[in-house]
Amino acid sequence: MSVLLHRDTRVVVQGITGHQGSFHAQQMIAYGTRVVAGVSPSKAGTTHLSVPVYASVREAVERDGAEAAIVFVPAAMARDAAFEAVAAGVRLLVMIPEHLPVLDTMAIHTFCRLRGVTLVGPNTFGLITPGESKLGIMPSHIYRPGPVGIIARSGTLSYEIAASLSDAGLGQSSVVGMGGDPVVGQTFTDLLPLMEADPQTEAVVLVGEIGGSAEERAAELVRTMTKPVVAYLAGKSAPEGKRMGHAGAIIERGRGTLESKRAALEAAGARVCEMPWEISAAVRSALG
Amino acid sequence: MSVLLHRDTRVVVQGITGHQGSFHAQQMIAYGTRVVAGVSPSKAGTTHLSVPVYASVREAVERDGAEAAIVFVPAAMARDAAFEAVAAGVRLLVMIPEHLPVLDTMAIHTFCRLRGVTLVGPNTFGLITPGESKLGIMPSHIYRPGPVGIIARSGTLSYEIAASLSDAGLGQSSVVGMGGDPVVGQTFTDLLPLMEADPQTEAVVLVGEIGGSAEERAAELVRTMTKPVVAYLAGKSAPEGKRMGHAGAIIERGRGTLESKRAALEAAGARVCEMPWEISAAVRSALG
Amino acid sequence: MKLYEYLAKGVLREAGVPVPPGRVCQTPAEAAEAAAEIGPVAVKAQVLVGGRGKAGGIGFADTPEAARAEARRILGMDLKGYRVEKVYVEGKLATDRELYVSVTVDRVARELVVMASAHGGVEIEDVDEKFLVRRHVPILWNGEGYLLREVARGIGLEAPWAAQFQDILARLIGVFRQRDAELVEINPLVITGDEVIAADARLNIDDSAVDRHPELERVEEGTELERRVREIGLAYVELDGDIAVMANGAGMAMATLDAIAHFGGRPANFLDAGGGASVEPTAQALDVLVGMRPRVIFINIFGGITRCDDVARAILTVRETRGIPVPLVVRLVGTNEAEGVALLRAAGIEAYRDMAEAARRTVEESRKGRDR
Amino acid sequence: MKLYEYLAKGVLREAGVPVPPGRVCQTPAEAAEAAAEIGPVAVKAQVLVGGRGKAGGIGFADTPEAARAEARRILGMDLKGYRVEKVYVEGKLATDRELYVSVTVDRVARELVVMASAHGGVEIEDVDEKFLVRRHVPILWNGEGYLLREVARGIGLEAPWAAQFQDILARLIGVFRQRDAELVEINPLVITGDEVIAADARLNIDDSAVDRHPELERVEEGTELERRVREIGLAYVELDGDIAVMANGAGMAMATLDAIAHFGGRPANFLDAGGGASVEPTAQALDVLVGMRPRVIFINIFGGITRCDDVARAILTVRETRGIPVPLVVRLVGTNEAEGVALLRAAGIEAYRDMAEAARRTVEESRKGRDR
Repeated sequence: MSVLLHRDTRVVVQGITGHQGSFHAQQMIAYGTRVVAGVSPSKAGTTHLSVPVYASVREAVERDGAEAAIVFVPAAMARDAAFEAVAAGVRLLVMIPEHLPVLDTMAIHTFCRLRGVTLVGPNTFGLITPGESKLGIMPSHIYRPGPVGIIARSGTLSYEIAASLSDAGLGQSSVVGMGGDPVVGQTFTDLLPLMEADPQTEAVVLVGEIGGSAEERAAELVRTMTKPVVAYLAGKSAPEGKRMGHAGAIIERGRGTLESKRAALEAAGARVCEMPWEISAAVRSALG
Repeated sequence: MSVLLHRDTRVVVQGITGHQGSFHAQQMIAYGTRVVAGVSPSKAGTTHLSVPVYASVREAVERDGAEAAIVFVPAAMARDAAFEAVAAGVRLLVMIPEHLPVLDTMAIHTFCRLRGVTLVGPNTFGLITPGESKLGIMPSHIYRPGPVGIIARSGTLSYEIAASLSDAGLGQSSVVGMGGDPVVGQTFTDLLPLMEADPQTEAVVLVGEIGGSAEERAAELVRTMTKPVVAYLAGKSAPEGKRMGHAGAIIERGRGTLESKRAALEAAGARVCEMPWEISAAVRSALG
Repeated sequence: MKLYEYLAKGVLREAGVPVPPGRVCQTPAEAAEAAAEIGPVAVKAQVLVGGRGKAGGIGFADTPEAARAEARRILGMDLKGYRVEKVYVEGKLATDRELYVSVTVDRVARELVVMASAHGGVEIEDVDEKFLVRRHVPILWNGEGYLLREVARGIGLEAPWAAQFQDILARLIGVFRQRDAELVEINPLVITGDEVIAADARLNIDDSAVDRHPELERVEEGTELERRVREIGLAYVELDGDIAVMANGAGMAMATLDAIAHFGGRPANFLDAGGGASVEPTAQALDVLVGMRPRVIFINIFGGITRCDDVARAILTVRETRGIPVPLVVRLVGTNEAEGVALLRAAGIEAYRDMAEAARRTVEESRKGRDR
Repeated sequence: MKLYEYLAKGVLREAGVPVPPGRVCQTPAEAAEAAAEIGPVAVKAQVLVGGRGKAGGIGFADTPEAARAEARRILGMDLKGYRVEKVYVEGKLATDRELYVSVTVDRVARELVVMASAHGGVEIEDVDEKFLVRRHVPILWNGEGYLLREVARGIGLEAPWAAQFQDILARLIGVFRQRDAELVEINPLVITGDEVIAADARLNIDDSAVDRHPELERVEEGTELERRVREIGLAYVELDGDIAVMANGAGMAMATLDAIAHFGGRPANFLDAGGGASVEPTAQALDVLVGMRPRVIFINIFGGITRCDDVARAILTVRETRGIPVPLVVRLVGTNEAEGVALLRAAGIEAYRDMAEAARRTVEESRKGRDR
């Protein structure tokens, strides 16, 4: 089992003939992801990486039964691509692009809600069900199937942690990237219940950071969960009012501090690690 | 049992001090509806019909736990009133006004969907759970509690039919007015499953009319239902291209004809009566 | 509210949709002048019904004199019951291909829907479904290109027309939303050389939204009687029978017509006196019916909010003031039924309780009338 | 992108929000001229930080001469690290009451949220929650009055101010949406007599949306170094320590700072070299770090998409071209780790595998540097 993404999930890659799209589509196919089609209006009718390239997502849905779309187009075209995928009827939409205007993300999010589509991202590394399928830009080799679910705001930091878990013999059930933007489709609060319900998952690692209140909200849920939650929160040394790489990683007017997040999670019973390299031992001990 | 409306449903009346709002609020209270508050910005702070009058729906929700709102304001203010009720957190919204621009109704409908609110109307007579509560402008005395669910596009015609059922000893479980507009919140398709699931309901009467394809859509569901469905469809003599009183009752370019609706419902196993006075016998015979 | 072609095209032109140059004219002389300015023209009857072309309502003219002659022929002609008062004199288009495109409301999806076809120039109901492309316009749609591309591709358009078509489609959706339309239709949308241009246009405005569009010219529709009754605030449709009908509520009024037809009668009108009508409007409505000089008048009331005694009073008022010189059949049940029935009986009018019986009796009376 | 007050007010004025008359001035003479035109004025330092008033960045002047003096005092002053280059000379308001109102994004609800308070004039973080009214703006909100009324009532406004406040609020939401803002704030929104008017204004534009707003004047923010690094396309924040840091990915870069602090060191910067950076930008980034003249440079790479051999090559390039005159600690794991480590080792640089060990070593090196 796993959340959101399975070995049979049929995927269409939007922007498959672009530099980034092509590279990652190839990586996904190599990992076992069932990529059934790509979209690239200017290359419609050709074949790329052995899959058909269409002018629209609709064709991929109608002809090849695509259920999930992953978007690799420039930020300026991302809203159009997202609306296209949702209107065409996919159930899962992964938005890789960074630098989407927040109002665009809000519109995409709302359209997804109206059509019952699960939005992951934007500005996410995607999600992976180790050993089954990946839908994103994460390095494939660091993951192992196993009992730990990971939900992360940050890509590379989650890779660091996933790799350390794998090294410690702790594989992963599902790893989902929330995305580094202030407004994203799936947050801890949306994903924790899926992890709680997933029979394969035995413990959950949250990789949070400064900015917003996603971790404080998560704490409310952690309180009710039966599975142990271990967290690492980045940005303790970040000054107020500065964006730390992610558009969403900013302490504004005293809100979004690490202290607030740590306190909420600890009060809810999560184990909050001081440093990323402490995670695997904490998970090991939580699993008993 | 009943659908959507129960004796305990806490109701706020928007426009309670207006001519129509005041009259019908009084009728509702007399029927037993749990009217907990009214809204009328210019009369805020007063008491009307023994309930508090507020400036906003939010106050009625926060102070008196209102869960349902019924709107009696002029069409030009209806969108504002509807948005107010939905934003304030009611779960059921009944829109009595006629002559709402269709684009306004579409916006209200979408906002309701996003917030999980059940919209009835606009241009509806409302809904009633005989013997428990009414939320609308229907005459109270014609209904009796019983086994027949009624879903109607038209008010007075449904009164005629409800009265004839009551006269024949066939009471009603729930009577819901879809509304006479082209776009409405609840259609046959939304309501039939509720009737099917309601243990009190043993048979369903559909009161349809020309225009649109709500009856054809309903037929698809009728096919799957375990409870008998009896229908009367008005407008057999209506000419093409003319609005017959309801904004939604119009045959446009060959679409929305009675023949199409009758054929679909009959093919799905519904009994379609030729004249309204045949309904009660048909229901009696359907109930066996 | 339906707009005349020339008004619809004015709105489209303002919205940036390419339309040919044109002028609305009320006399042959004006038409000649317009043609002198424009060059070869089409002279088109301005009426609110489709199928003008087949009915002879469109002519072509290469010279001002020919335009004058065409205008003379068309102005004043009767097109499907409508007298032509104006013609639109418009630059003639060299047509390579005719497309169809429209925006309307999908009641089921509660969204706007775009329909398009590569086979334009005929009425949409005659276009085979398989040549029609349908795409919903999400309420959150704000110009995203996917929708426009899908429609253009769906009807097989390529460069250089696809981009123009997409631009036009986006503008049509904009017009629909900004003007509270219920139909925006361009048929045909013409390809002429490298250009895409609207040869004909329909723009119907949502009646419920007309009041918030003071910028739109008002167009009166329907017969004079229909307009007069609507001004009282009642829903009224003229039919071609001899039984005048009044009922309360749209559904009841439709069912009343159906009941009359059921017994072999022919209704003269649809009239919804309102679900909660009081004495005054009911009397006004009845007054209209009397003025129609039908063979019989049938009043069918289920008193819910409407009170039967109010209806009875309205009937008696009209009888006393202007008189009711034709047979009157009244069916009266519901709220305050006893009072209403008593009032009528005191005045010598017998009311029915049963709708079927009343309708049957009405039809019998109409036959008697015919025999007289 | 934060706009200066005078730019923010220009946008608000254009949107129909009442603001006092004002002129932006770069010299005392201009300020005197502006005051001569306007009358009694406030002379306000134009800087992108809050709390100007307390820091002496605002003065008042009843005469042109006084305005000149105030401008002379304020221009060139240092306000929280920013040199004042411009003052805004603006009509002085007689203030009866000070309100607060803002529009921002609620990340959790994924909606805009309005905040308002009857206790304006102080920083919003200092306003007690119980005096704050918060209302979400649904994405489908299109001017519906309920929202405006609820906010006005929530802060206790009555006629004649309530209607003006509601109008202003609607316009602020409009500005937010039309300009892709991330914050629109008026603090204080002043009541003076019967009027409601914006005395101060903040307008921050979503950095991701600035490109689609060519109509807005560009405002550069941050230190010179920050601007220069951002121009390379990298996320960079200047800090006050002595350890220069580079990592790939925002989360890794933050965690790297935290690790340094954990071992008692003080990072000099945040630098995210990107999640999939190649040789060239990595070399550019390293070049910047060398130029900062830190005590140590710490490079912390988890090679996912980033290839360790690329990072090694970037390091060697910089060392060969401009030289790296300070101790360098490299932690390198992940994709192509072996090649990367071998390349560095061949050049005499030992790479760490373990982040903790590398961070500890970095901090030790920085202490050594201090002892030197």
